[in-house]
Amino acid sequence: MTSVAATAHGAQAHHDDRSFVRKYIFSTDHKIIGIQFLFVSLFFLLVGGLLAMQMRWQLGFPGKPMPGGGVLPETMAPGGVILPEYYIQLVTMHGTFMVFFAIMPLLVGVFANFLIPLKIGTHDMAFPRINMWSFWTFLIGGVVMLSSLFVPDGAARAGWTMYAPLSARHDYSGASIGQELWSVSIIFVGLSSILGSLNYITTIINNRAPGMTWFRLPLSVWSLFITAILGLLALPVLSGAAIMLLFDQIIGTHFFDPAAGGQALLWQHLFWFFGHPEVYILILPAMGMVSDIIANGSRKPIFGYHSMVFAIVAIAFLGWIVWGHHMFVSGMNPTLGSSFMVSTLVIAVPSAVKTFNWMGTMWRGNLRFHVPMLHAVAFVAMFVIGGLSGIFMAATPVDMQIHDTYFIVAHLHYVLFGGSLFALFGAITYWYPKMFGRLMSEPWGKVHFWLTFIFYNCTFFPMHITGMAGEMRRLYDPNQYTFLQPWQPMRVFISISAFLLFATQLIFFVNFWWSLWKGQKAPQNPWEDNGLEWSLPSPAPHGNWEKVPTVYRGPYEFSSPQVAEDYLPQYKKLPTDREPARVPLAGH
Amino acid sequence: MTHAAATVDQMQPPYPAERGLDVYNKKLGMWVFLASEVMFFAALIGTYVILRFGATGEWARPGIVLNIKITAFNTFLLICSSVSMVKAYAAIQDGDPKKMRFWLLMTILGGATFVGIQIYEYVHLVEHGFVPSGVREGSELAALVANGTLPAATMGLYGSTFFTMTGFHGFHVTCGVISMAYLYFTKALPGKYSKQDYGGIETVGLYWHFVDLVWIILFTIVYLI
Amino acid sequence: METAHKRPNYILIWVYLAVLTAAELALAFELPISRNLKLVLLLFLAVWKAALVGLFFMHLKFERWNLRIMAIIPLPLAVIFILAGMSDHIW
Amino acid sequence: MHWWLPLKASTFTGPIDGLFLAILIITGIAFVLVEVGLIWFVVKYRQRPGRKAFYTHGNTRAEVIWTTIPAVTMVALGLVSNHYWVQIKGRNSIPPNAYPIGIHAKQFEWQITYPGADGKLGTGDDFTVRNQLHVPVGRPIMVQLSSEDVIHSFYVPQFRVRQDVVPGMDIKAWFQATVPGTYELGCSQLCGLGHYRMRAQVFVQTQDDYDAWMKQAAQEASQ
Repeated sequence: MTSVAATAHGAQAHHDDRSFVRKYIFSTDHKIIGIQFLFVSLFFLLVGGLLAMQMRWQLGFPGKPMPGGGVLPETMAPGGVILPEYYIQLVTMHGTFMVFFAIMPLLVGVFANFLIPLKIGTHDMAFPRINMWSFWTFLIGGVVMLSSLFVPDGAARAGWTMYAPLSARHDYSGASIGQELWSVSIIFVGLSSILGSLNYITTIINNRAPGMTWFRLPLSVWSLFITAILGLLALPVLSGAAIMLLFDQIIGTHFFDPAAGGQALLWQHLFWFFGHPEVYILILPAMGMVSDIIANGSRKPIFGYHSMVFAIVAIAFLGWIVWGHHMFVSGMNPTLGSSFMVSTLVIAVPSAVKTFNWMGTMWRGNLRFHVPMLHAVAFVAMFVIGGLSGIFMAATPVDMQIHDTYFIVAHLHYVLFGGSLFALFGAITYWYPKMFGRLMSEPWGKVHFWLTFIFYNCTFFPMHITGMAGEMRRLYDPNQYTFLQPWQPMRVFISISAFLLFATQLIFFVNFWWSLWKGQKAPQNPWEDNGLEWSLPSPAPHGNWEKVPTVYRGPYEFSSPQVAEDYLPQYKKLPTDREPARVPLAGH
Repeated sequence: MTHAAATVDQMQPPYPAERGLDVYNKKLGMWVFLASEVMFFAALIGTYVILRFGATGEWARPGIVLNIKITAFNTFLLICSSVSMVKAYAAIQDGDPKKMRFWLLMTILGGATFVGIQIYEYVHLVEHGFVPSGVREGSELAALVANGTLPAATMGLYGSTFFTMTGFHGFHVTCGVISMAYLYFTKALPGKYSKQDYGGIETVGLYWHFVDLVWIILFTIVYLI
Repeated sequence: METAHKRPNYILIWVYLAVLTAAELALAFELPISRNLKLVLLLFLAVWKAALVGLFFMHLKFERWNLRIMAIIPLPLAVIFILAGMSDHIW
Repeated sequence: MHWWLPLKASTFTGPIDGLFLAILIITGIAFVLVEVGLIWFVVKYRQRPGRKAFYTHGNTRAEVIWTTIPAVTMVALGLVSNHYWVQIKGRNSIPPNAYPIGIHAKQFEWQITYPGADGKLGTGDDFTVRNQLHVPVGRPIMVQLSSEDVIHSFYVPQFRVRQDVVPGMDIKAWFQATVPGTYELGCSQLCGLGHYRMRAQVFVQTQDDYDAWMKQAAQEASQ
């Protein structure tokens, strides 16, 4: 312990003598790794958005040259007019970037890394070097995926779900290197997530501060813990599947090629066995962070803390037995469809419990509408739409009509954009001071919020309607179908809203960058919150605490009658509080 | 906590919050990692089971394509190396680093021999015409397919699943051998393990036994069934 | 670092594993029994061997229950996956 | 432009549209409840100086209520849905007297095989037509779906019928058209760069018209 102790208090007291490279590039500090994830995945978010804008151009104005499209090569968009083969690359890469390189790393890579040690009260992750590798493998995966956009015959083009055998055989898809790079990249993503998850799990189990019992953990930590378990067990399945897909592509195996005895549905089983837990990986951390923000904004303890925890656990458990609902019309055994339908409908229950508990938290509160709170309330409002529209497709007969239509696109964007991304905007604004020592601009944050809220709904809500009318997904030009031609004005409306939505996000990016240098200096506890991270100066120093704080109570003691002010930090010792028992760790 | 002092950046709380899992970080981390490894092999083995179960034709009977004798020996070898690993662990628990080094070295040798034999097996199989895409045209095995000893319809799947599963197992064995050799030279030889601090041996041992465990399953379902 | 439990006889486990492997080989290639019975018996032997390795070599038998749970959690998931994938073919 | 689900042109439209409406009502109630509640709370409990929030950690009874109601509703919904699912897609759902039509999907067209005069597939008088699906009205049709290359999906929005066409699998689906007219059959599973133009015309005809068309088409096909 001696050598450790020597550096542990180096944080605040004396200056940090690590070199620039060790400090900011090959850093093992969980906060720096979190911030590295933040910058990289915000970049990929922008890439994913740009791809979506091109898709929307084609859907809104088919056959017209795209402004600025002239820079694209002849094989993609001659004269700026998008070709069908480029369009399906856009579809594929938009989904891939957003799911694997934007939302997932933003939620897990950024906030699991940044928040877990700060919120449970420890100096760093259990395995800091493995944590560093988790970032670098992710970056390799991202660079590989990005490079696939620039190979001669283009990026992968079988949808982000990579349904075989379209993805498995190059003569079917028409792309070769792009498809292979996709598989390679996904293997790296899987590795990165596994390394990250095992770190988060070990850290949360073993390294909590004194007094930080399981049921004093903030819900954000609970949700990140459960998410880590999902990631730990789901990502290896994806990696295994991607490896087999890669083998089909390059060494001639036949796992997914029915022409040589393989099974096309096997890929779907593997993919969705990973993919449904993945859906919860993409929403649970958002739910957790929103719980923290709503309790703070309402100045009230979270309503039904224990049932919130059990709801997270229930969602995670049920998340493993619902994957077949992506395959109701795939030719899967229909009896299996029945059981998947029931488990899928049941998973709505814990989601409903969470929603009502958030409302219960706001009920009789004293609501402060700072920017994170606005996003959190919007999260609840939008997540409800995404959750409820999920019930339509859970009912198997209705799914017959809306499967693979824009109804699904609307649903998943209501959950991933309306849910996860709103939560992320809120969370970034909320913990920005602890990351960078400055506050983001409040007025611009509000402008960004309201414009996003409006244009987001204008973009995605109409998709429910065209989806009901039967507009299929991933169509290069829906006007091929007579029954879809009358909907063209709606597509134009959606496209224009989408452009405005994208433009609005630039406000966020500018605010983010501007505040890095010019933002108002943040006090130690700008939101008057209870978490352990707010006991540190902003930005949090290397090594966090010289001596980890002791925890005396749960994280949501707002408006407690015990104190005059309306918050009571976990680390604040009242005269009535007793020191937690010190339990020596056996076997050390 | 002594073994936690490996890197300067690795800082632990002075005492734990409550009894976590009552195991030190490395060991817990290894178990968590093994859980994800179970899922990885579940994907590969599950694929094999589902493909074989759903195959339209008969599957090749065991013992025709694959050399059972040499693999049975290899299985035995891996079991032996598991025992030698656990002997090394027991030795250091008793505070006998010399004995620990001996058993660790035996384990490394056993593992390396396993990999060597597997490479030999692969070379042989490919010479006979068994490749990941099935059976090579004009090879010895192609003749067996032609005369009906081997089913033509499922040989492609047989090759795909066989090479993927055993290949990834072999990759895991190789990783194990490398990490054990690394620990042998950087920790065991300089005498860094003691009765009080043997976390590295126990952790790498867990990994090694897991690899052995996977092979036990693979040997049965790939070679014998 | 101390182990509270009594140390198992590792050599005995090794003998068990070797004998069970021999039994598997004999079962697979020598015994004239139906294929389905063979399948069940071979799987049983494999699980037995795997359990021996897990319980004694990885000393799961002597760990706290919550570490055992961590080791067991992935197994039902794997079984669910395989059964669902197989059920496609008994349609 | 039809601002709802598409025209009802098969027997599946009744249960599917009914179920859709039922779910819309259930989710609509939940939606209004939550959104109105949120807005109300946002306005009523907005921060005012000198006020402290009500200090509570929850209410077990309220939580039991709002766990039980969704649970019961969801299970009931599951049972009702399953009842129709079994009729539409279940193992034994295809009526024994269904008229067989073979549909072979390939990048990027539908090859539709008609059973000819004897009403049976796999006999000598079968004939194949590209991208034109003719079906008699008021009679259960069984489509036998197969694929040449990748996964396609058989989708006629007005019939509310959708079934993926998976290579290596012989999948049977059925429907019964109720309204004569012309519809479109689309591929709804990404199948490659020509996915968007993989469409076929669907003609629902009276039995007489259908028989007449088949006679003529069979003749053309044999030439």
